[in-house]
Amino acid sequence: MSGDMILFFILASLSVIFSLLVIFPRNVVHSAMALAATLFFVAVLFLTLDAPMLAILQVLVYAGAIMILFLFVIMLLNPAALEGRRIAWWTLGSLAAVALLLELVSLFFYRPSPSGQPPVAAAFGGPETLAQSLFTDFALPFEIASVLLLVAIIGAVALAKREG
Amino acid sequence: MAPLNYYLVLSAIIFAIGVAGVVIRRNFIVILLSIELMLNAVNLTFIAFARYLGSMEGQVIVFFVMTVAAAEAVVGLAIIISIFRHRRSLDPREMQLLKW
Amino acid sequence: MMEQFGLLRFIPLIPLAGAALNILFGARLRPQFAGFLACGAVALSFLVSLAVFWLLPASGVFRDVLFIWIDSEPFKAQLSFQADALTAVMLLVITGIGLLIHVYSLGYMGDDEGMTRYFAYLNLFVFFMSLLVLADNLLLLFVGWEGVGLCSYLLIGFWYEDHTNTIAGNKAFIVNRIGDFGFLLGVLLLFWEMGRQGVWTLNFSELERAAHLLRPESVTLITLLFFAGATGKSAQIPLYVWLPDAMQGPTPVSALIHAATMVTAGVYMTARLHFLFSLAPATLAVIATIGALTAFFAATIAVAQNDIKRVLAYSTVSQLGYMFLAAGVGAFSAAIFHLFTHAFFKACLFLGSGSVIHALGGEQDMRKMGGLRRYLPTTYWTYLVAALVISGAPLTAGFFSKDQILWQAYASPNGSTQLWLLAWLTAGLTAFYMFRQLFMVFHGACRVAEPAKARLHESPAAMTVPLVLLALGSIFAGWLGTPDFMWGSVWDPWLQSVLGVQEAVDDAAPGGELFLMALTLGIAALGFLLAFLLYGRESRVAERIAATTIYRWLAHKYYVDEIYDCVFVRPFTACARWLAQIFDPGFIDGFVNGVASTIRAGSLSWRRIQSGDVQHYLFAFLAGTLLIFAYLLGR
Amino acid sequence: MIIDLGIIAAKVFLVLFMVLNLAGLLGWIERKGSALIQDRIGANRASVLGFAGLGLVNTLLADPIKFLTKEDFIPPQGDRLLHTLAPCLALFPALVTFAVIPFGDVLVVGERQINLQVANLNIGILYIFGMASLSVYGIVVGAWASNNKFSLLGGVRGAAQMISYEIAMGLSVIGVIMAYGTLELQQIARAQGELFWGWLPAWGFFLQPVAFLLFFTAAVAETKRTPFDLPEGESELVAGYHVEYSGGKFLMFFVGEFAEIVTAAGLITTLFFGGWQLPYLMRDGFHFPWGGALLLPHLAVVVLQVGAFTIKVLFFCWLQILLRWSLPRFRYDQLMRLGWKMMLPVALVNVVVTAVWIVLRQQLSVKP
Repeated sequence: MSGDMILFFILASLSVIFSLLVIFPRNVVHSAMALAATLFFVAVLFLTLDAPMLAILQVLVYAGAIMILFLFVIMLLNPAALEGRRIAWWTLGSLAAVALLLELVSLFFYRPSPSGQPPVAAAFGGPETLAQSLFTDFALPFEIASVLLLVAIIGAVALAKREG
Repeated sequence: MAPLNYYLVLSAIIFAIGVAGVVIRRNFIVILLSIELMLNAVNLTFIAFARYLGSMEGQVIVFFVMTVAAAEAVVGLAIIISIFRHRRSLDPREMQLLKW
Repeated sequence: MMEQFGLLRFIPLIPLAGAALNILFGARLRPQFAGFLACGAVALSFLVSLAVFWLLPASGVFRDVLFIWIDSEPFKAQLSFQADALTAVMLLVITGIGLLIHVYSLGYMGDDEGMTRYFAYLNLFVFFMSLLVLADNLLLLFVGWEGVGLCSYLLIGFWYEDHTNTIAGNKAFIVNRIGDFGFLLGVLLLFWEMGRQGVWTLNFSELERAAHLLRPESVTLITLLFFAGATGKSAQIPLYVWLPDAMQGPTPVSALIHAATMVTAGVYMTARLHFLFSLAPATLAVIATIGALTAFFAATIAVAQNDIKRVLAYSTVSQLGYMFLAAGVGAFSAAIFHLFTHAFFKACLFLGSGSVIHALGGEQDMRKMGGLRRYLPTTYWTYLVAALVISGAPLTAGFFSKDQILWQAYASPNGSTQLWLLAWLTAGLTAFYMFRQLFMVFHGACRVAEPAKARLHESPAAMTVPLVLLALGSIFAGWLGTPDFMWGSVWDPWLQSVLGVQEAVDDAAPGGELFLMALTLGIAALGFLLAFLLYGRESRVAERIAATTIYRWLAHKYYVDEIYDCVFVRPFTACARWLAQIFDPGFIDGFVNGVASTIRAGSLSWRRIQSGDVQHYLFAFLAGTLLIFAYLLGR
Repeated sequence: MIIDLGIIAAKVFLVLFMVLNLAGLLGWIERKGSALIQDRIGANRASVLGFAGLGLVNTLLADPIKFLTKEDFIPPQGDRLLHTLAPCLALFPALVTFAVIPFGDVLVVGERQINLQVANLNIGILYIFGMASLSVYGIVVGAWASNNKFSLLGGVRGAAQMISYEIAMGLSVIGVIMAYGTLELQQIARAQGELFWGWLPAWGFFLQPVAFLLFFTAAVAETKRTPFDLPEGESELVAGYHVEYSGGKFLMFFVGEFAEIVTAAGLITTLFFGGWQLPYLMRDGFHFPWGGALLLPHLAVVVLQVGAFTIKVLFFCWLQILLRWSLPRFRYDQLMRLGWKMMLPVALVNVVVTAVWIVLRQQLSVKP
């Protein structure tokens, strides 16, 4: 087993463990922290897939901004009451999720998977190549995305503002 | 190098965990967190395919998914705040006005 | 020979900017300033038009492409302007006469509250009208065509507090819609027929090149539809009824829109598309007949009207009939020539009547006027000149242009004696009703009521100067197109590049034309004499005539409005009422409500499934996804 | 292979050693500096074996002993796990950020070229921002885990403040990135060795003065020090987010803050003041604009470079301490207004102006 594979398995098992830690704890802050950790490990996985720019963006945007926003809101609301857990509902939901997982996996193995990665240019996944795509072929979606963010800002302010 | 399917299976696992979280947890914030989890699983798939196809499109899509996720989180949290202000609760079962 | 000429766009755009400024900021400007702004815009436009006229080479075309408007292969329409000889003439009329009337309006509307609105509309009209004549394709022309209709509607109903004005505006708009519908159908049919020949275009020059490809019967249908549009806009039988009512608007508007420019759009369009009309002899015959009939018919009505502006309105209809008669016999150049001269003298007449109305504080009934020449000398003299011109006094513009039409009606290959006869009789009637009006208004005893009489005054210089200029123009404009036995015409060669060479009038010596001229002069003189005898001095004959049945018929305009009301309007409203009060609530609502209540009954039991818990929905969604995946995998 | 690993380990060790020691040193400098400014004597009580004369050495020894021997207190209702995790989360980003800051040009030893930088990432600046954005966790988590309303308020304040100023900071750096056309810090440092008009060093400060002011302000705000110390704000929140911390964990917060100061100073130096560049010092020695040259051996050049970098960093550390003891604290609404309504627009304008300048320069093809 090569070093790459070992690295992959370590990262994969860490991400799965922390993903599970997102949905199980009763404490919302623990969930959020677990998600932040998952995001961080997924970012490292991005690095192994030659996507350094997106790995950094993942840390910067997801872990650094979105998750902080979550924590911020959790602290602001400080929800006290803990939810009840009905066994039947949990079992049903978990079974459905497992079924989904099995179906997805069998879908992936429906056809043989390509083994090994094709060689890519050194700059693949770097800021230049990403920017090249974004500002040429995807210029319009890029602009629309900026409008979307603006709309989200205004929407959030309008929603969260106290009346009167 | 790990084969493509490994990454796909990993993202399927994370996605399924996210789905389970959305369905079983009775807490808006955790539901939102689980949605982020699902989005991330999909991002991982995109990036893996981008790597194996040697094309930047997958990464570009992930960029846009991040944008959308940011917008979604912001608006979702704003909705949660305003709901919490009215109901003092984060339980989705308390919000059942839209029925019948 | 096409030449790019970037100034062209400024002719419509400057008035548009003026209108926009007045609409947007008018409320904050002093009303006087709004007027000056509008005048300045049109003056600039006029200067540009002069430049275009001056620089335009003999048989050249100026083009100015702004941008591609519609790009849908294989069809492409540009927002582009073109100016050839015909357009140049029209531009001069629109901006030149328009400028004079703008200036006149400064005096006429000086104390009106809605001045900024008025000038904004007026500028907007100049914009649309110049767009209409500058358009290089039918679509753009149609934009202008509808735009001027809109401005006409806005200005007829300008004093909207008075309900009759808005009714008149509506009438103009609706009647025009009928014609426009025909016009639009014509455009579509032309587009389709051309497309079937593989030429997807509405551009004039390209159409002209491809016109010979069309089948004869489709050309006839297309041109008839176009002419239907022209009858609406240019007030021909059967759609002329809106024009007399349009006199509800301010008088300068009547002069500009409903006499000099907009109503001539139909004539312009006919001339612009002459290459199509020339291919359809049947349509030409229809046009000539309708033109002659309209000319005569409207003139007879004008004889018995007592409203000073209505006389002029019917006169306008009658003169437009002349123009269509000319177009109908293939003498497009003569039609445009009459359009040109008519713009001068009819504008002059309208503005003169406006001056009278202004002096009398809004009175329009000629029976309450009389003897005004002492109080309004300038108005009187210009009015007299214009009346002489329209009646065809020798060596004036009306004389030349009308005789050209009469001569063509008689002698051109498409003409006939009957057409000439109608036109000839109309010439007599024209002289009669014009001088009847002149005598009733300016001569005889003063019948003005006392309080108004004390305030009688000549109008301010802003109004009289345009009057004088227009009167001078009325006299001299005609010298551009004298018959061959004088110094000939500079007009026809000028338009030749656009309208083609006039077909030579065969088997006619100059003597024939001279003879016809004499006949026309004769009947005009007869009309004048009759008017003098009946109205020019104290006499009781007029009252006795007024009591006759035929006079009553004429005064009521042959009851055409009432007939239209009975035949079209009433059945239509009855039908609409039935639909609204019986069919819609009973049948349609019954059906819709029935469907709704059936579904409602069915859904009462099923709606419990909607628990309101978003996670139940999510679970259902997940289950569905699982099933679909399972199906896909199992396949 | 082994040697390469060894060199990397040596660089990591060197940087960590320098940063941590400088952080500790700054603790003493701060006390002495504040005493200087407030006209008093300051930290002079620590004595080793009754000998109090060597203030610096004594304090450096005494401080850790004091901290490490104190009780490590966790509030009873607090979250044990997160309470312990928080200081690590606070210290970690401050330490790893320095990895991409170059402290010298290439050192040539025999055949081997050693880049004087721990990791030469081609997205160096973004890496710094990514790590810096993680430093919020320490505050937020620590504040929440303490189960104390003062610390929670401090944490909320801190999170909002850091996110707000991160935006202005990022936008201000975009101007620099555009000016130099790279995200690599080593390249940025190298580009600053050029000269304008033959005599003025092409430092970022001269190219992007507005960006420097914005970046410096934002950096001070990021370190949460006066005048931006609202999250701590002794007079309002006792000690803010670390009010429930003591002993070694507090020390980690403390050192983390000073490490952030050092990192900020390093970044400012690298982005705006030439990094390891010394004016007119080329690879083979000094070349003065007024003619004349002073050729130096390679090792001397490298030493000069590292020395220049160190002195610049120390200067900016000192400047931040000076600021802290000179300025009064903002009010929270003023802080937010400054961040969102002043710095953000100015930074945006700076980006646009820089873009216009670059386009103009390309059009006119004039250097620079």
